Amino acid sequence: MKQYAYFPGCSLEKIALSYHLSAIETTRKLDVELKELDDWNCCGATAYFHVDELLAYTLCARNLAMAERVGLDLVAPCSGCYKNMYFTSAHLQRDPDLAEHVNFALEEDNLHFSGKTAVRHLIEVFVNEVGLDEIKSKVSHPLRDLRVIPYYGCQILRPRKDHENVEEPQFFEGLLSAIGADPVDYPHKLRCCGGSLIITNRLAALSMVRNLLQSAVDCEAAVIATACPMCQVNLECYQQQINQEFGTKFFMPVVYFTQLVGLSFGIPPKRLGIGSELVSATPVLSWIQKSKQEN
Amino acid sequence: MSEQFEPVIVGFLCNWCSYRAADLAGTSRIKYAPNMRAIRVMCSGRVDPQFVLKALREGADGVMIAGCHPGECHYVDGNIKTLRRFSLLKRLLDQWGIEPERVQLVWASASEGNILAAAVDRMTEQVRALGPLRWKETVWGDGYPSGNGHAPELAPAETPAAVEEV
Amino acid sequence: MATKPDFSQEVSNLLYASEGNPLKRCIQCGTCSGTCPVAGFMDLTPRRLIAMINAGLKDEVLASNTFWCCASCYHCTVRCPSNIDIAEAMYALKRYSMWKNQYQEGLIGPIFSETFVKMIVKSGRSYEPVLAPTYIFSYGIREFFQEAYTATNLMLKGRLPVLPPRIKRLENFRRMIGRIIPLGDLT
Amino acid sequence: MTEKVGVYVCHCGTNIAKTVDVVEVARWAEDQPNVEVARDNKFMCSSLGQAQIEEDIRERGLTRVVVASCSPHMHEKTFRAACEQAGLNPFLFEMANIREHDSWITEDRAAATLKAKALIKGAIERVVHHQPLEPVPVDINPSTMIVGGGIAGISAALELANAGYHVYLVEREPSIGGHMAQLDKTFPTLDCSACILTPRMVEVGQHPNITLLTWSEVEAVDGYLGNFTVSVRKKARFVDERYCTGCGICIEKCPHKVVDEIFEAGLGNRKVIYRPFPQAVPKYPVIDKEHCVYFLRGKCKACQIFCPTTPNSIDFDQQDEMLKLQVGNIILATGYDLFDSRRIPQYGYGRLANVFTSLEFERLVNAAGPTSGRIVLRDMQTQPNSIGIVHCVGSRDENYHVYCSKVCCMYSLKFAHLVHERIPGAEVYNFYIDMRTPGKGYEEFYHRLLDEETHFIRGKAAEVTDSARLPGEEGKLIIQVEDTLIGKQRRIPVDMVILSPAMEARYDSREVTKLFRMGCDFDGFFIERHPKLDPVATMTEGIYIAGACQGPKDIPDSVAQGAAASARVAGLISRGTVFMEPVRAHIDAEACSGCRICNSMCPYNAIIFHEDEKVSEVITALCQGCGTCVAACPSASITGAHFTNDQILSQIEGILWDVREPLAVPV
Repeated sequence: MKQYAYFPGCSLEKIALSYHLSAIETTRKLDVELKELDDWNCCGATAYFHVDELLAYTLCARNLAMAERVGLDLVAPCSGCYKNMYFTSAHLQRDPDLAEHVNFALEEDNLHFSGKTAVRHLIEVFVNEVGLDEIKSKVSHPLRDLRVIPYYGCQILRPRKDHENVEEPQFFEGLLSAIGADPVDYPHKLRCCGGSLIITNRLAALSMVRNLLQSAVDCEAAVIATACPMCQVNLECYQQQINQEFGTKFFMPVVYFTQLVGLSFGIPPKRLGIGSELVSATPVLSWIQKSKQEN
Repeated sequence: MSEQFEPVIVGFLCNWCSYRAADLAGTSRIKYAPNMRAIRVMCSGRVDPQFVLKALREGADGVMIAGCHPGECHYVDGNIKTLRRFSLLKRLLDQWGIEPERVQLVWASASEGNILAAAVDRMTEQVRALGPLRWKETVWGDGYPSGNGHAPELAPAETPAAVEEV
Repeated sequence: MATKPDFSQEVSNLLYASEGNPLKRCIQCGTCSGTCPVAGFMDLTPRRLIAMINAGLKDEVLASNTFWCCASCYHCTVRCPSNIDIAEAMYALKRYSMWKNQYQEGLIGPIFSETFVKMIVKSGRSYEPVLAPTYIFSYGIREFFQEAYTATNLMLKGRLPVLPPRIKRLENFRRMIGRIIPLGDLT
Repeated sequence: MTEKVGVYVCHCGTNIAKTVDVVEVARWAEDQPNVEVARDNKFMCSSLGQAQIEEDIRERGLTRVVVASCSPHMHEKTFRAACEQAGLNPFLFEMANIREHDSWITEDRAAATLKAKALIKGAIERVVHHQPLEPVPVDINPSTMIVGGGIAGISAALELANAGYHVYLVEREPSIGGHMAQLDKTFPTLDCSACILTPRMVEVGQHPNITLLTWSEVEAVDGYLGNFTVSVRKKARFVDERYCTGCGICIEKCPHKVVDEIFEAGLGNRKVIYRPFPQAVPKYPVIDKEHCVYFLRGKCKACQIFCPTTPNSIDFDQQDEMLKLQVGNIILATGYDLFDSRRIPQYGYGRLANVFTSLEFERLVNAAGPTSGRIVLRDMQTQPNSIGIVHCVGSRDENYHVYCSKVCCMYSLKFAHLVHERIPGAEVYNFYIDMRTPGKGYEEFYHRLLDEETHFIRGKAAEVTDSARLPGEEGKLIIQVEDTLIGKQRRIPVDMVILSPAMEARYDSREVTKLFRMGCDFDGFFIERHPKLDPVATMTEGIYIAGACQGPKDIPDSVAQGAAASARVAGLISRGTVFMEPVRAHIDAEACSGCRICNSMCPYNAIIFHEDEKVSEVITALCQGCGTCVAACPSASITGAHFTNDQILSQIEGILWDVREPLAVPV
């Protein structure tokens, strides 16, 4: 059984609880154990970098150091957390002075960063660590003909530089096909949802989400799959506000990829946290029922 | 300047890249430490380890070997051979307690006057920090009977006489 | 360097770990601004902002909302043909303007960031309800109700925390932070 | 040994004298052992300075000369000549570089003066060990090989052939012509590419002094300036050139078509037995073995059946032929590849049907192309009414190529013009970072396009998408860009997008440099001997470069370089023999232990081993004088002429004259 140091991140505790639940459920099915990192702290989100870069690195480093202590690779389901951890680790390894400074601070919590643990995004664990074949083999209820948008968002891939993969990735599509769904060729799959702006620059964020939803509707997608709580909250919870702002009539369910994987594994919707969304994902469910009858 | 220790560095520059780089540094009036004294060789591959030892023993505080970038050698891959020899030489010098900063390998293409100049400045500062290399004390000091010590074996062309005279 | 660093230098100095090229390397091609999903809401496009930084127009730059609009999606960074880490530069500007306490009137960003940081220093975790006051009052009445409505729905779905979470080794955590920045002005 | 050394210290006006106390240095030099006379002089390189040297050689019987002035790369030749004038072997001369390496790099007069002394002392100590040497004469084989039959290679070949020298022109493709043959019009004069190229191709095909080897590739190169031996593989054409009249009936009758990825850039088809294009030179067709039904399934033979010649020209059993060519010089004109636009996914090439590359567009507008000159969308019928031309695709971009490809701006302008010409009223947008039009008549051409009301948007296109957001975008390709002159993000809907990709080095340029023992830069372009003063020679004697293989270039530049390279070669041929620096290695058979370490060291395989006597020997003609073997020889039995151990060792002693006393404190 593969083990990982699991860093849920603040939003998965409540607002994105369903992501947490579905992540645990599905990984268990795949023989992967997500051991929650003891006493983890907030990664600093984007706000921290606004105030003090060094401090932001220190916050991430604390989590990394704790993962090192338990000797496991660190997995973050939230793209924001992932990006912060991944690049903190990268920077600290490249820049010994920075590492020294940060470690000086970590001493206060009897921790030390040496860069031993790798940082992975949850979806990486599914696609690269477990592998699509393994996932296929577990699928009992393929989400046949379900038109799903693989919404990558920004920080899963960026700011990495290997262009072919950063501008035209395919792994999310691959995952969706593996569970029998029909990935939509969505032109904005890499466009930012404006998550970090929703509070500080509401109108900008809303109109960004609106563009995304509009083109999702144009692509006749049934549902958007995300791999980041920020994206999910932004795309889903604010739909009704967007409708009021722009007089649109969006009703586009947005779920976590783990929830879809879970459904394809035949895990009961409730245990995947389905039902807690503001835009009901029932269409997805009904599809499942349909494919159930077919089997 | 009489106060401050001015290290003397012997530079072996290859005719095609690094010597021209040094020329370029001059023509573009880049100011850098005058401590490096250049000897022109056709290829950094010509630099026989004994040249380096000789220079150090004759009172140089450091030696810089400079050649074309790997893959750009005028003689196909002479600089790769230099690289191999260099790493062996380093090991030897290390055994003799000579600090690694004192013998450096630098790649500078004919268009990289600035890079060469910077390298000389950097090396000068490093060696200045180390202070003078006292060959006698460092290498012969710890009781090697001069004449049949390490160096003659390792630098074949050196006759014991040449060693005596140090 | 004896002479006082120019503005562009100052900004670059606030980029501790970015591997990108210095802003001086900008060729003004506009790829960043053409790519930026928020460009429409910025008073200056990122490219223009960089030009102004390089021109040393400090006050004009700090008066701009551009860098507070940045959603840090890094699309510009990835595409920049001069390999400038533009998104990080935007962070640097945010830091600079908060440090100098000089930014456009009525922006929520700075206050929000400040509160957010304070909150984390306090508890080690983030907690939405604490944040609300920082911005909710700057909203118009309509937005206010929309927000409230969303919040209520989330509450009903059990998606909003009731009690603020906090980490266990909070004391160490605080002291750790204390080694990086003076806590005085934060707690 | 005692030698009479003359030391001459140059002021170089104030260039040296400003920071080096020249007079003091000369006075000091006078007192050095072996020094017969030391003088300072305002300009040593002046005729007066040289005369001084000659006089002293004659009057004072100097046996060695040291000049302390600029870099040997500057004036070594000059002073060697002076010595020779006075009857002193030119290799008994040595130079001390006290300008580039000393007076120009510091303002510290004391330090500069000290360094000057050291460098001069080094030169003195070295020069007394110099040996008189004679330059190595090399005979030049009068025939030349030119690799690459594009416009650069063609020009080079014709220049030499018309000068009366024999040329082997080797081309990888079935026909010469290169990229130029694919183009429609040429900027800025807009004369048709084929019209100006074809006559030259024909001339090459018919020229008595040119042996044309198409469908052939160089596989090995041995030898050196004057005497190269080149092995060329002449790939089987399956058409016997002795009998084929090029009537083309076989092509007509061949029942099978395939997409022509090379010449038609994938937009058109060709038969399986084919000629890349009607005016191909030579006229003989080639059978594409991969797709030929006969080779695949053993039947068909239509070409053979219908071939009217006797004996029949189609020969399915033809084998590759290996040729060995003896040539004196080689000119490389291997051209360029077009950057693969798929590497920039956000421009949608390969994903969005109506995104085209420049080469595809050239074929589209070409009257002889698949659409006989009609500009149409990928469906091959709809005519676009708005076209966006994206500059700098893969150029000026650190993620791909840092350099500017030089020609894209101009051909993009040409495209814009052609669209205006073929589709009146069409909207054409050019998305550029900087409009670069240096060249005769180029800027004028730009003005012409401005008059034609082309839209110029200053900004690098950020992305091309087909997802409509605003009214008027449905069914279009939208180019998202910042119009940097306005400072606003804009979305420009167009029917067709043309990408102007970078010119990049051939995918195999690195292998080629290994094959010909020369260098290529980081981008894979061949390195010239001097970027300004010797742009067509390479660091390897006898190998020259011309055209886009040296860097992005347009047609006039390529032609000029082709001719220039030929002129260099012709010069050598007409001289018959050249003299090369006698800097060569020599093995003392007595001392050689036969360990063979040097054999593997030599990058030119110039060292052979005599099994019988168990000793190695250097083939002087092959040796390039790098000295790697000298440094490697454990029995010190190899001498590198003019860079001998004792020369260098004594130079080391000299250069350290001031610190040699172990306890001496630095001045």
